[in-house]
Amino acid sequence: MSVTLLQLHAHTQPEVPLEAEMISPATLAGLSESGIAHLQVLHGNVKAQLGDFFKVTGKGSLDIHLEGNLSNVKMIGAGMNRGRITIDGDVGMHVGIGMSGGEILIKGNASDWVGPEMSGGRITVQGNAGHMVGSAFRGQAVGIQGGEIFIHGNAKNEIGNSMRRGFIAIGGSAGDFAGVNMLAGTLIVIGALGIRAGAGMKRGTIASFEDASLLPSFEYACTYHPLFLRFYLLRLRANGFASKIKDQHLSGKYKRYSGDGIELNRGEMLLFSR
Amino acid sequence: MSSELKIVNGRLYDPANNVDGEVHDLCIKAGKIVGSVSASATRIDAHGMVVMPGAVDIHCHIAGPKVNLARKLLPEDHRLDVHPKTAVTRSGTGGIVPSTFATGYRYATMGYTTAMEAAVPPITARHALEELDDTPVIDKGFYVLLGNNAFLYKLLKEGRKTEFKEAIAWWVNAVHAYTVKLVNTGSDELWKGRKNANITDVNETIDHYDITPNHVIESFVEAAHELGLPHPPHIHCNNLGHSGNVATTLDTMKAAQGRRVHIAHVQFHSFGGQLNENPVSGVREIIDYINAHQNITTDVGQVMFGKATAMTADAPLAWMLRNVRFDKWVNADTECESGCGIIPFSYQQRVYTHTLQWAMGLELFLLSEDPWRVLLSTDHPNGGSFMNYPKLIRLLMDSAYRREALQQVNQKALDKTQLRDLQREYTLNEIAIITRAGPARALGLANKGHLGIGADADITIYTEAEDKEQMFNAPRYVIKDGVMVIEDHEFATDHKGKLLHSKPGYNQDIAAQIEPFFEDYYSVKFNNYAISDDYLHHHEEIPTHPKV
Amino acid sequence: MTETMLLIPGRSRNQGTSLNEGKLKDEYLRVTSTAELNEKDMQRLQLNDGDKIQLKSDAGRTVVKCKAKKAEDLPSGMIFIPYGPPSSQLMGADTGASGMPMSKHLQVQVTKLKKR
Amino acid sequence: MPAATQTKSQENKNIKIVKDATCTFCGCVCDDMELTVDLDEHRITKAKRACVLGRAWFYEHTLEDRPVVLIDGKPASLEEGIETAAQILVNAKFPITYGLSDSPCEAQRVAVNIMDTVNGNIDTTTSVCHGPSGMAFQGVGESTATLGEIRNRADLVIYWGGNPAESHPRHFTKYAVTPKGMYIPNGKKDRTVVLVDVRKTPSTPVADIFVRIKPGKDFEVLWALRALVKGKRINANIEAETGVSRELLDDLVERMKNAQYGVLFLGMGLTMTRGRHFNSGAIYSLAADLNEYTHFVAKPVRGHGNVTGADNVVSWQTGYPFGVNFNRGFPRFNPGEFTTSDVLARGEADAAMIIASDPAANFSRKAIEHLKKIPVITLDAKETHTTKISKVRFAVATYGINTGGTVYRMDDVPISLRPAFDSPFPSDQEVLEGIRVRVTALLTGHNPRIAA
Repeated sequence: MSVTLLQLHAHTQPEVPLEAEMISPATLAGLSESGIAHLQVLHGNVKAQLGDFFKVTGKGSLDIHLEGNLSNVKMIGAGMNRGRITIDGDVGMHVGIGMSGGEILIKGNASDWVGPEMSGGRITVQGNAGHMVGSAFRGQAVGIQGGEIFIHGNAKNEIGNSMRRGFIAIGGSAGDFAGVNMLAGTLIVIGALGIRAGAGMKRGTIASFEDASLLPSFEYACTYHPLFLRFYLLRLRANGFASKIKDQHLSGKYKRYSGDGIELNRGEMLLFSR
Repeated sequence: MSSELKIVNGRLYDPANNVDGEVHDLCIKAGKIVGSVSASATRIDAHGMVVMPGAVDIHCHIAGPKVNLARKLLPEDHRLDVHPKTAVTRSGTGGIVPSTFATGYRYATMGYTTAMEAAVPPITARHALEELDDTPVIDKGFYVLLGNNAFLYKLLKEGRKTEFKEAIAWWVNAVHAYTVKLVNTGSDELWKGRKNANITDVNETIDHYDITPNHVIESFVEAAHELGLPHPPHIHCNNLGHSGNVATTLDTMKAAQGRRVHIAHVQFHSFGGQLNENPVSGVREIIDYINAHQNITTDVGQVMFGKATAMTADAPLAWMLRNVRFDKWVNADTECESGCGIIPFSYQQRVYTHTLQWAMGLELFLLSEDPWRVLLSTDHPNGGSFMNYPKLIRLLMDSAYRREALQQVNQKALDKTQLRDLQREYTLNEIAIITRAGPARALGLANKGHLGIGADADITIYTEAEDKEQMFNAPRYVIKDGVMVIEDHEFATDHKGKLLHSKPGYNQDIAAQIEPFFEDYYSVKFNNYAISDDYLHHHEEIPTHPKV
Repeated sequence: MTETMLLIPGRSRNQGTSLNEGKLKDEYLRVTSTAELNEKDMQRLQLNDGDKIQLKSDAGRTVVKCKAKKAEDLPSGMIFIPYGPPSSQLMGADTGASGMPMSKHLQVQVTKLKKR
Repeated sequence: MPAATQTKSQENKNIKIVKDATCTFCGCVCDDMELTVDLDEHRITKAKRACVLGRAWFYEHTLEDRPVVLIDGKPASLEEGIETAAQILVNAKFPITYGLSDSPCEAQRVAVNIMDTVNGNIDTTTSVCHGPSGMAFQGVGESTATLGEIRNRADLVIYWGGNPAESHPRHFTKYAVTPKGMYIPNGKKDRTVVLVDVRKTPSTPVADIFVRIKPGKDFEVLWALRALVKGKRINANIEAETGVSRELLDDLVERMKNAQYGVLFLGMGLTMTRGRHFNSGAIYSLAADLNEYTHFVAKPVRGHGNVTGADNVVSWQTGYPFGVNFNRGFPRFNPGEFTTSDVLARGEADAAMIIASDPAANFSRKAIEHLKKIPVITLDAKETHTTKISKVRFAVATYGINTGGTVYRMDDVPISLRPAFDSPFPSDQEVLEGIRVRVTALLTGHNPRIAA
């Protein structure tokens, strides 16, 4: 298996959304340069070829590098189970959908539905992300089942909707209903939480460095130093969040609220109090 | 393709005409089976293949308001099972509650050419008719829910038997139904009117009406008999799923007093044991009674492991399940006529009750002495999808396969059944009976379920294979109304089947007695209630045989 | 003078009836470009019935006439306007992955416009 | 049964009386209209039992003198219109269809067929009406009932975030508040009516209890009610936060638990505000919770005459209620991705067929700006902001007045329409069927629209 870099450089903007779920190391592995350029993509409702939109350099590789504005390209890294995708620019919806391993690095902003149905691996977004980061699709009782999603900027509504396992971190602020219907797992929002965080959560942890107004069914328990949180924060420090995580956050005290009282009440909301 | 077809060299299974695997040619002209065709007829060489009438599903839930609520409820399930369009067929979604197009096409790809929707409230029957018109290939009809009807109860309370019969006939005509359906008789009033209560005994009095479910059932059986409906009252007994409901089911069968009656998904009504304790199999008592009583037909309502969806006019049942399994739950009350409950479900081998139900269904099949009266169904999607039929057929035909399956399930539950001791294997002829000839006869469909002269040319041709699941999963050819819809396993054309309905005769004066009740208690005008013939589209009236 | 208020677009009887005459007819345009304010808010902003105000949100701006409502019916700081093209101008495009733009409870800056 | 009779008036005019006609203006779909039709003037002169909105609906839909088809503003034949529309749809890479809530189901079925054929995207006005309630339904389900059941049994009626007196004037009088029912012999006297809103409206007087909550606090109040129904503790600052006192909340909880048959009607004050589908979900969950104690149902008060039919048709044909995409040759559903407001605002759609709705007036500015850039086909009985910007404009007959068909009331009860008088304009079903036949012909053989 080759480990040389495969480069995809966007030379033509799609007129309508481009669905390119085959841009994933395992799928492209072993394919030649022209083989990759001839892969079928869906341009709106019309079959097209990857080469119509990307200049392909190199052959199938575990290390894929994409360049250009991909904000209208959907499902990059679908079902990815190993290797690495680096996106030098913005990316469209459903990046890393169904991902079980490997790593996706987005140097720009991501659209809605980052890592839906994810079970492993890591997605890092250095800019902002849209709605539904690591969330369940409508009707699904269970969201992501594992893996890590790190957003350095802000993320919008319903982060980690119904997540069962995994670790989601937001460097900036969160939209409404962060961790809604959470079943388990950890969500850390370094900036401000939006309204109605943790609504309907059964288990799991939502932590924030800023204070937040909580739903009437969340109840103050105590102020303490949650040891386990330190390990998650150290992990974030080691992954590009160093400037945002001060020592006081590692050693300080957090207000603990339990909720959602309407559900099992086994979830916890940790708000930094110093 | 010429409208004439000739199928040669195939081994025919046509139990209604005592043809059991003999090689005969079959001639088809203008949608019917005929004695001979011209030399120009298209020939199908069925050498080494099994030829059967198209299969008939006597009890499933495929169209109408409750089915559509379940469709809306399950986007996550549709997402996992898409149904792409082809050059000749429409797209859709599958899963446990498929879209209308997917439903019709998927029945066809298993060799089914007729299916009956088993429960539609009259006030929303227009909806069912519209969906059935969008359900391709198969012929179809529906049973109208009248067993909790407020006006009919009023007539029974007042002892007006004649008007009761006339009103039933009026309703069947007004909505273009096939026959009448009774579900958990008497329960609606308690469910809606007494804070979600339920009927527990067919001899208890129904609130406000001074009548018992038993009396209601008797009266329907008698009225349907006199009206000569092609299929008798189709009854979902009380106490479904409750330990010890065997007694209720026997009472219900006895209420028929020897007259024709169909007991729906009887597996769900064959529970022994004590109420509120773990159930045990009560199949022996039930099947002995059915074997001994020619007036009774039944479909098994086999449970298959995997996804299911409880979808029923029995609202208290869905509520009971909701408290077992806290999932999204739907309840839908229909004024003066019905209730409805929906809850996604899944049957698992490790769960005692689930295995018990699976085993009870197989017991019913294997202890049945008359395949003509104990028919194949999963009560789709309640016991599992109709897509499980081929697997179920293999379980019945292949005892070695069945023994393997027995290893995978909850043994404590198996201990409460006789299934381990049952070695019987169904023959192809018996399968043809429980999936074709039997349901057609029980439904009074003279032109279906057989391959005799004059029969509808609804025909399935299978490549014979050891693995019966594989065989019944993929017919080589499916012919509907003489049209080759599936050729070499692929759709050759789209096709629209017929609506099957009955029109029992009645005295028109009854309408004048029903109308005032509508003005008082219905939210639609009486004048806008009966459904015009425009909704029949391509249809066939199945004759009634009134007793007078 | 400018104040931030909460705009609630909704249905009204006249909006419904004029809709039937035609959405390009004067009556519909008049109805959908008349906003109701709490009478005390109007006094504070020195507004009289029929005066023009500009409403500005993050998404856009529009000019409508205003009309006084009794304080007990419409709380201070709230504006009601029948649905229509003017209210749509103030509506953001983000649907929060729901398909539904935020169509009610819009933060708007209210500015009185000079008569002429 | 003969529902129409023709007579002569004193002025010797040809008058037709249509009994039990149906009003399709709003989701109440009242089917007890008695219409007097002036056959010479081609207009309805009297609509007995119609509300103020219904009267406007019947009186204002007259026959306007307009060309049946305009292409680029110039009159054209129906055939030319259909051909141009079909060409636009088959040549688009992301064609969308939107609207449909003021068309009968027969037309809606053809519209879905067309989008299936061209691998387009279909959405209805549901997405900007009770679409969020549909999403909530997919999450938690719903305990619900037909309006007649509520008339016959409901002794506790709660309206939340709606103003039926102005949006659905007969909802109170025909279905849920004043009418006598089987177990409600004295009508309103036997019911307790609660209204929850952020402001007083013409609906407020009907309420025995008016609950005014702070704007944007519906979810918090509903969550508090759910907690109290379940016997859980809630924050002491609930009144400060929501404007609703603990005493009032406790009183409501008692009334709900002790009702014989309760109903929660939800309006767009919940679906159109922050929280959207979670607001509707909170109502559905509250109603479900209450079934532990009594019988309780919930029901969205739907807006357009056949928006409920659109939900049903799109669901049975595709498995999803709205926002359905066929780009891949099978239906996909994802609100926010395939809903019209989004595909327009993001500039994704490259052609649009708009049926009986007016996005150019009702959508966000960004969405409208994009709509102006792409070829638009409209089918509408009236001139709208959208017909003004369309490349192909079909003037169609009005359903329920000129044409028949099936509509679904807000409670999923289907009703057949009784047209009052003929129209020279084609029905939207006829136009759509023409387009369907053409796109099918254009795509047959070389079929680039069946994706992998």
